[in-house]
Amino acid sequence: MDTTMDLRTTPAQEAFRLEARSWLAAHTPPPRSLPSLDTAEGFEAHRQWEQTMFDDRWSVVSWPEEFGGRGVGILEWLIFEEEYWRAQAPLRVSQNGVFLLAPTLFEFGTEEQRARFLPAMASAREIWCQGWSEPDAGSDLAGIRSRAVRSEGDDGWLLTGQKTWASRGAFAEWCFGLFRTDPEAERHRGLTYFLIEMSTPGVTVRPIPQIDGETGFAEIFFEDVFVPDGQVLGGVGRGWNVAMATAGSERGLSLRSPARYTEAASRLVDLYAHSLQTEPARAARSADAVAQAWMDAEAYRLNTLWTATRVLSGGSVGPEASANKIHWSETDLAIHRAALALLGPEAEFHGDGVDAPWLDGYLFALAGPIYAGTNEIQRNVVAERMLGLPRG
Amino acid sequence: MDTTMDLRTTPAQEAFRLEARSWLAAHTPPPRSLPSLDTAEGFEAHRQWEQTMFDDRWSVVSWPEEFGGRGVGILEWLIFEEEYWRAQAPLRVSQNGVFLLAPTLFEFGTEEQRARFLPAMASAREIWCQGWSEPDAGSDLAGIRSRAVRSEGDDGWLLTGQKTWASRGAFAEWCFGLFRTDPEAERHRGLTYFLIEMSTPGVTVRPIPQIDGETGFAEIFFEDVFVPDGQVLGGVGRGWNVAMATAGSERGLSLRSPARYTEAASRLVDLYAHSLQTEPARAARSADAVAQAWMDAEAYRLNTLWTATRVLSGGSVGPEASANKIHWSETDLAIHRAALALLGPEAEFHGDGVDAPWLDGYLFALAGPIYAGTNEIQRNVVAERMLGLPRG
Amino acid sequence: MRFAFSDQQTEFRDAVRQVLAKECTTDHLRAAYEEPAARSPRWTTLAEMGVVGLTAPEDHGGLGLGMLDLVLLLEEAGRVALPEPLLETTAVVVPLLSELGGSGDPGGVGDPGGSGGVGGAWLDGIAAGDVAAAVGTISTDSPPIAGADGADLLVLFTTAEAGDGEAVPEVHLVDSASVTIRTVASLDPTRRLGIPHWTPKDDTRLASGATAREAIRRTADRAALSTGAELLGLTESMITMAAEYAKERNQFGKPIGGFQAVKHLLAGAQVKLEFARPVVYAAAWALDEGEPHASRSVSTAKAYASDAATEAARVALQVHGAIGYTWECDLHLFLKRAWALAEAWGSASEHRQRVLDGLVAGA
Amino acid sequence: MRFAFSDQQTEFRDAVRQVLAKECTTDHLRAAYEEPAARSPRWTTLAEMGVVGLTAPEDHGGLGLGMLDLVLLLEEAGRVALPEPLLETTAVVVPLLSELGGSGDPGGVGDPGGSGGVGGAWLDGIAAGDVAAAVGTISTDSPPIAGADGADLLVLFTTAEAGDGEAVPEVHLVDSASVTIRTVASLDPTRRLGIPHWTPKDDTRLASGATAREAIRRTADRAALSTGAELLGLTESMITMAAEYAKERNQFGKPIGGFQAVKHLLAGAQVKLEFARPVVYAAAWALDEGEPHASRSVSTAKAYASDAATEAARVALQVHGAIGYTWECDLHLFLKRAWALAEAWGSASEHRQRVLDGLVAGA
Repeated sequence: MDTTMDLRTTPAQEAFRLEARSWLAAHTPPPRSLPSLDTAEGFEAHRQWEQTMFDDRWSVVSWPEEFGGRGVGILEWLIFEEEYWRAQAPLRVSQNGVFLLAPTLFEFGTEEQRARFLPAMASAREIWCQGWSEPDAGSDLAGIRSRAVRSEGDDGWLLTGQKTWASRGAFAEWCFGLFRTDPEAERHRGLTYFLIEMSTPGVTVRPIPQIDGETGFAEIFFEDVFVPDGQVLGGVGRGWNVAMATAGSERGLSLRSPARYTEAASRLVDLYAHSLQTEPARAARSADAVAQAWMDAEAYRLNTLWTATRVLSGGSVGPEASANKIHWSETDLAIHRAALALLGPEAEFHGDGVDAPWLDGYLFALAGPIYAGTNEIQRNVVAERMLGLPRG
Repeated sequence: MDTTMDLRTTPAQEAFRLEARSWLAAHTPPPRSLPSLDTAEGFEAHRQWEQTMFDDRWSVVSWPEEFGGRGVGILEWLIFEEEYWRAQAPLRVSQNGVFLLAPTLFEFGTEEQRARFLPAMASAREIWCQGWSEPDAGSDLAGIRSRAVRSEGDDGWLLTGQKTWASRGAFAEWCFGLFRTDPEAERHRGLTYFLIEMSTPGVTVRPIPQIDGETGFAEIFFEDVFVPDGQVLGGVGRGWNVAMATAGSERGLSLRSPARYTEAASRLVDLYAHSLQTEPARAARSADAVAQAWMDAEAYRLNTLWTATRVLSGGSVGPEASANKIHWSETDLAIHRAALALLGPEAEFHGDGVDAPWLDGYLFALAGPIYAGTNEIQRNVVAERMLGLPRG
Repeated sequence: MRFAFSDQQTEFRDAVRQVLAKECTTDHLRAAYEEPAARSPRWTTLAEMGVVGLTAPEDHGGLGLGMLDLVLLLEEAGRVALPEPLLETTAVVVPLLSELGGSGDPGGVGDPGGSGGVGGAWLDGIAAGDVAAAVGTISTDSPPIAGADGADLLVLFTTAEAGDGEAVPEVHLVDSASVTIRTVASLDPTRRLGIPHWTPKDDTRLASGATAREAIRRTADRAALSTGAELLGLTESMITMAAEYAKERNQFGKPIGGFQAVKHLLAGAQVKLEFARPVVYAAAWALDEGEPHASRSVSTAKAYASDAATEAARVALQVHGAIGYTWECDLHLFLKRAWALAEAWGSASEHRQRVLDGLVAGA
Repeated sequence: MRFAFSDQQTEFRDAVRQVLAKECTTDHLRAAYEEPAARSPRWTTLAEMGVVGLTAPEDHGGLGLGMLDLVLLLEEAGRVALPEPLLETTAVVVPLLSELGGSGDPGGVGDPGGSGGVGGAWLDGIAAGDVAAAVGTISTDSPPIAGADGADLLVLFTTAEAGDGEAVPEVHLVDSASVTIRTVASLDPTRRLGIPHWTPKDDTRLASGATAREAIRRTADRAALSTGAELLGLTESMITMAAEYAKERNQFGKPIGGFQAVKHLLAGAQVKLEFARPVVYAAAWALDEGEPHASRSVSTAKAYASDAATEAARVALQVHGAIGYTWECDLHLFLKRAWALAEAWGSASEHRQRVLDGLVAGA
């Protein structure tokens, strides 16, 4: 009977939810009260918040207790996320590390690496940025040119090249990324996954102001940056496999949580209900789009539970990750477009007005179909790996 | 002052419109009263109707009088089309000849060819079908394999091969199409444009029933079909240029008339107004799509006038023809989709019900993005020739 | 929390898939186009497997299972565009008869709990494969009823006028032998549209008033959800056919499936299907469990499934090109069903409206 | 029937294009982001060319021309995302002042016909390039007025209460020196949004009642049409930037413009632009000619232009990828204006509703 479908949370899960909810109610700063993540001041304020979470073991609930987590499962993590977004808690300054690097460390890291890096990551003492893209290798990750040459005698490597679009790169302490260790090898062969301390001599950071004027990401220049062997993750020359295996299997831990979208969709419905009073004709014209956006978020939530159940039963996530990326990025846009349509002429207000979050959210959502592999690339993956179409 | 913009029709044009309207009012069979064009009986009934038109010089108004026309200009032709569609007159069984072949004959035909073919075409004594596509050369027209070999001594050619998707091919008297006269030449070189009588020995027709069960088009098999030199159009080996020049310049005569879409859009608005009474909630949900479809038709009308003015001033139509194809095919779909949405559960009725024309129209519209070069191909043309993007 | 089917459910699905792959080929479909019928040897096979009586109580020869057990089988029915009325009979009429048996509706004829009652006899017949049903509303402007032409049993919803002039909903159980059916042509002849010529009588009334209203509401939910499930299967079939064709068909010297435009059309349709599926399954669970937001789940499911099918139909036809536009190509058998079902039991936009109205009302 | 501009009109357009290519580069735009202003040396140049006073009567220093003459120049303004208020001043306020001069509205202050009148003096100032205007509605919940921050002249629409309690529309002409403006930040700082703190007075009233109502209606039409014209220019610029980028940027060993996905994105945007253009031009003609369906033409134009711009913005950003998301890349200067103008003076869906309502009413 335990194999029957059941979409209800268990009493234990509900207890966990209530514990999280009451902790968040007591500790979460007021919505949007922290300075922007993309300023030095805001970065530290967000770090402080994550340290507060860490102190009470809420920063990485799904990690083993030895690294600062609670050892809960993926479903509990999803519940925590629901509460986190419902509380309108701050954006996670640690997200690149916690959601992208950590699963890789769990799968490919040595025991020393885990002990060295995970607790510092969980407590936000060390914030990570990612060094994937290069100026001429955006969606074409296999086109990476930054290289690492052996520094014989020093038990390490000298890294040279340039990475770009590193979110939080302006302030992060550490960077993870791929470098070419075998210049002879073709494209995705000969790459190695490195962990690099940003304070190492030879690392230069140039912040890149983004469309809203804030400094969301940075270019990172490497010039003979020494990285010891202990900071190679998963073996020399295996970088592509390490990066892709994590992206693919996800281990459940780096699934993009639906709570962010269901929370925004719920605010969208509130905005619609409000507009029904103040601008009924405009609200009526937006009704279909509002409903669709809400449903898109709901579909994402259900698809995540569906996938999570599969992962918990030993299944893996393959090209579905690409379908997922397409869906969440389009959902995020659908939610924010519908909201801006409801706001009408007020959509352009930018600043401290009460509805500015929708515009900010829209600008952020616009990047969704671009980063983490453009949606064009993801559609290629879906067509080739789910439908077996030729590579063309 | 005659160079000022003026969207009003002239008094002379209005007089022409009224003459057409009153003739059509007196002669047009009741809407949908003729049997389907795609049956032997319907084909003859439609031919009869065109002969009636021809007798009073209404079948090819823009042609010179010597061939049965009235020698009016492109704007008058557009006015005639508005009246024709407003009268819900029958589909033109002669359309492949009149709208596609005739402009080519005017531009590339010899005097003998024009005298031989145009009057018979205008009077519908001879109906033409087209032989462009082949089973393995649909959108890839340059991939044509049907060939013509010189029949020395006979002053002619022997044609062998297979054409498909020939609308009205089951009943037509004549066929025009491209055949490969130089097997050594690459792709679009070495093609020749032939005019072929369907009763010639060696021609076999296999009707192809289409999605609605009717026989809209046919396969045509050629086995050593003799075609005399006098039935080569535009010179041996020049077939591609002849076919493309006509498709491109259009000479104004084969512009797809907007009247068909504006008339359907106007019926759509009527259907919407009716639905507002009978199914107000459903009508409200469809309002935006109805308005958009009406506007799409209106935009097509205006774009056609814009293009017609340019052509009248000596301008030509280049890759805009591809933009045009994309727009009208999507407009046709938008109109019919909106209508079916208004009909709701009644959309599937097929037969003698009063609203069956919408479903039939939808099925017909579905072919729009496919035939005459798929919209995918047209988008390539727009990107490459209007925006200068590389061929990829 | 566990969002997956049981092994038993997927095994039953696999068994049905296997049978239908043999007994409901496109040749069979073409035969059904020529002579549409409510029942067929295939229907008997499905009854013998327990599929037709799946939702009927065990003491009426059924398996006593619910929508969650049926939803995967409806998906299979959609995959092969099954022409028989599994949806109307097993997903809609059987649960309605089973439920109304206990309603104690005064003057009603249904007594499915006792084997002697009229409703009970119909249930026995359904589970045995001898009865195909159809369900719909009779009013001055209601559309024809899908499956009415050729059905053995009709469940008809009507409105009576009470003494105080108020409209009272009623559910009637009608032997098709006792009525004449005017047929209406559908683009898909296996839809067997018909308008029954019939006037309500006391001895056909199964329920009225609040009981009937609730039964009609639940019927609409079950029918919308089940239609969504069939659309999933149709969607997958259309995508698969188009992908297979795209691998074989060459243009410009290579398979058209290698062109990004074709890839992206199919990928877009596939993503919609991937996301429609869990939405439909969750709605089936919510209906069985009587969850408070079950109707909203159903509307989300139907809207998602309708849109996925409509998009897949558009894409599949575009990828096939002119071939897809011919009677010879099997694609149209699936397109027509998909177009009809996308509108049946509420269009996508109608269900979106229902979802939003419910959300705003806090329902 | 002739649907084309005169040689004079296209020559004037070419001259303006040449000037703006020099005087309104993206460097100029970035400077305007830092210090948004209603007037600039560029504004003076445009006034000297006759552009600013184009629609003003000749005896007020203008050229006495109409929307059809202006529409191509507004398109050029959009092409370079001109930060100065050509739309508000020349396309909207000047015609309104010119029209109301002859209205003989009792108690009004406008007398643009006579050079001594208040309205007339403003017209003189506008044509001379000394006055930049803004126009908008003042009510409890009206949005901030574009261009109000820094404008010299404000035309404000208000509603007064008549003796019988009925709402009476009024048009007021207000010297910005006499009011304080609260600024509101826009994503595009050159929009200079502001809310005037001001109460209607008798000596600012230019029109009231039916005259005002008609003036406000015509203003809304002119503003919507003109916004549509600017959007055409913005759309072309965004497409051009993206196409140029797609030719240069290499990924997977070739220019991304060679990938069908990128081609089709840009082709789709280009088709929308091609079809929006004649729609906008026809509406300009209809307004000038006072055609009975002029308002419907305007709504069609604005809806088409808004949608074309929104699509071009989406496509241009997607084609640019992360680069397009940076402050360094010029694209955002055009995106932000396009987003704002797509909603200004009626969104696409609002205008579609107006079109349909009019069609059904037989208007």
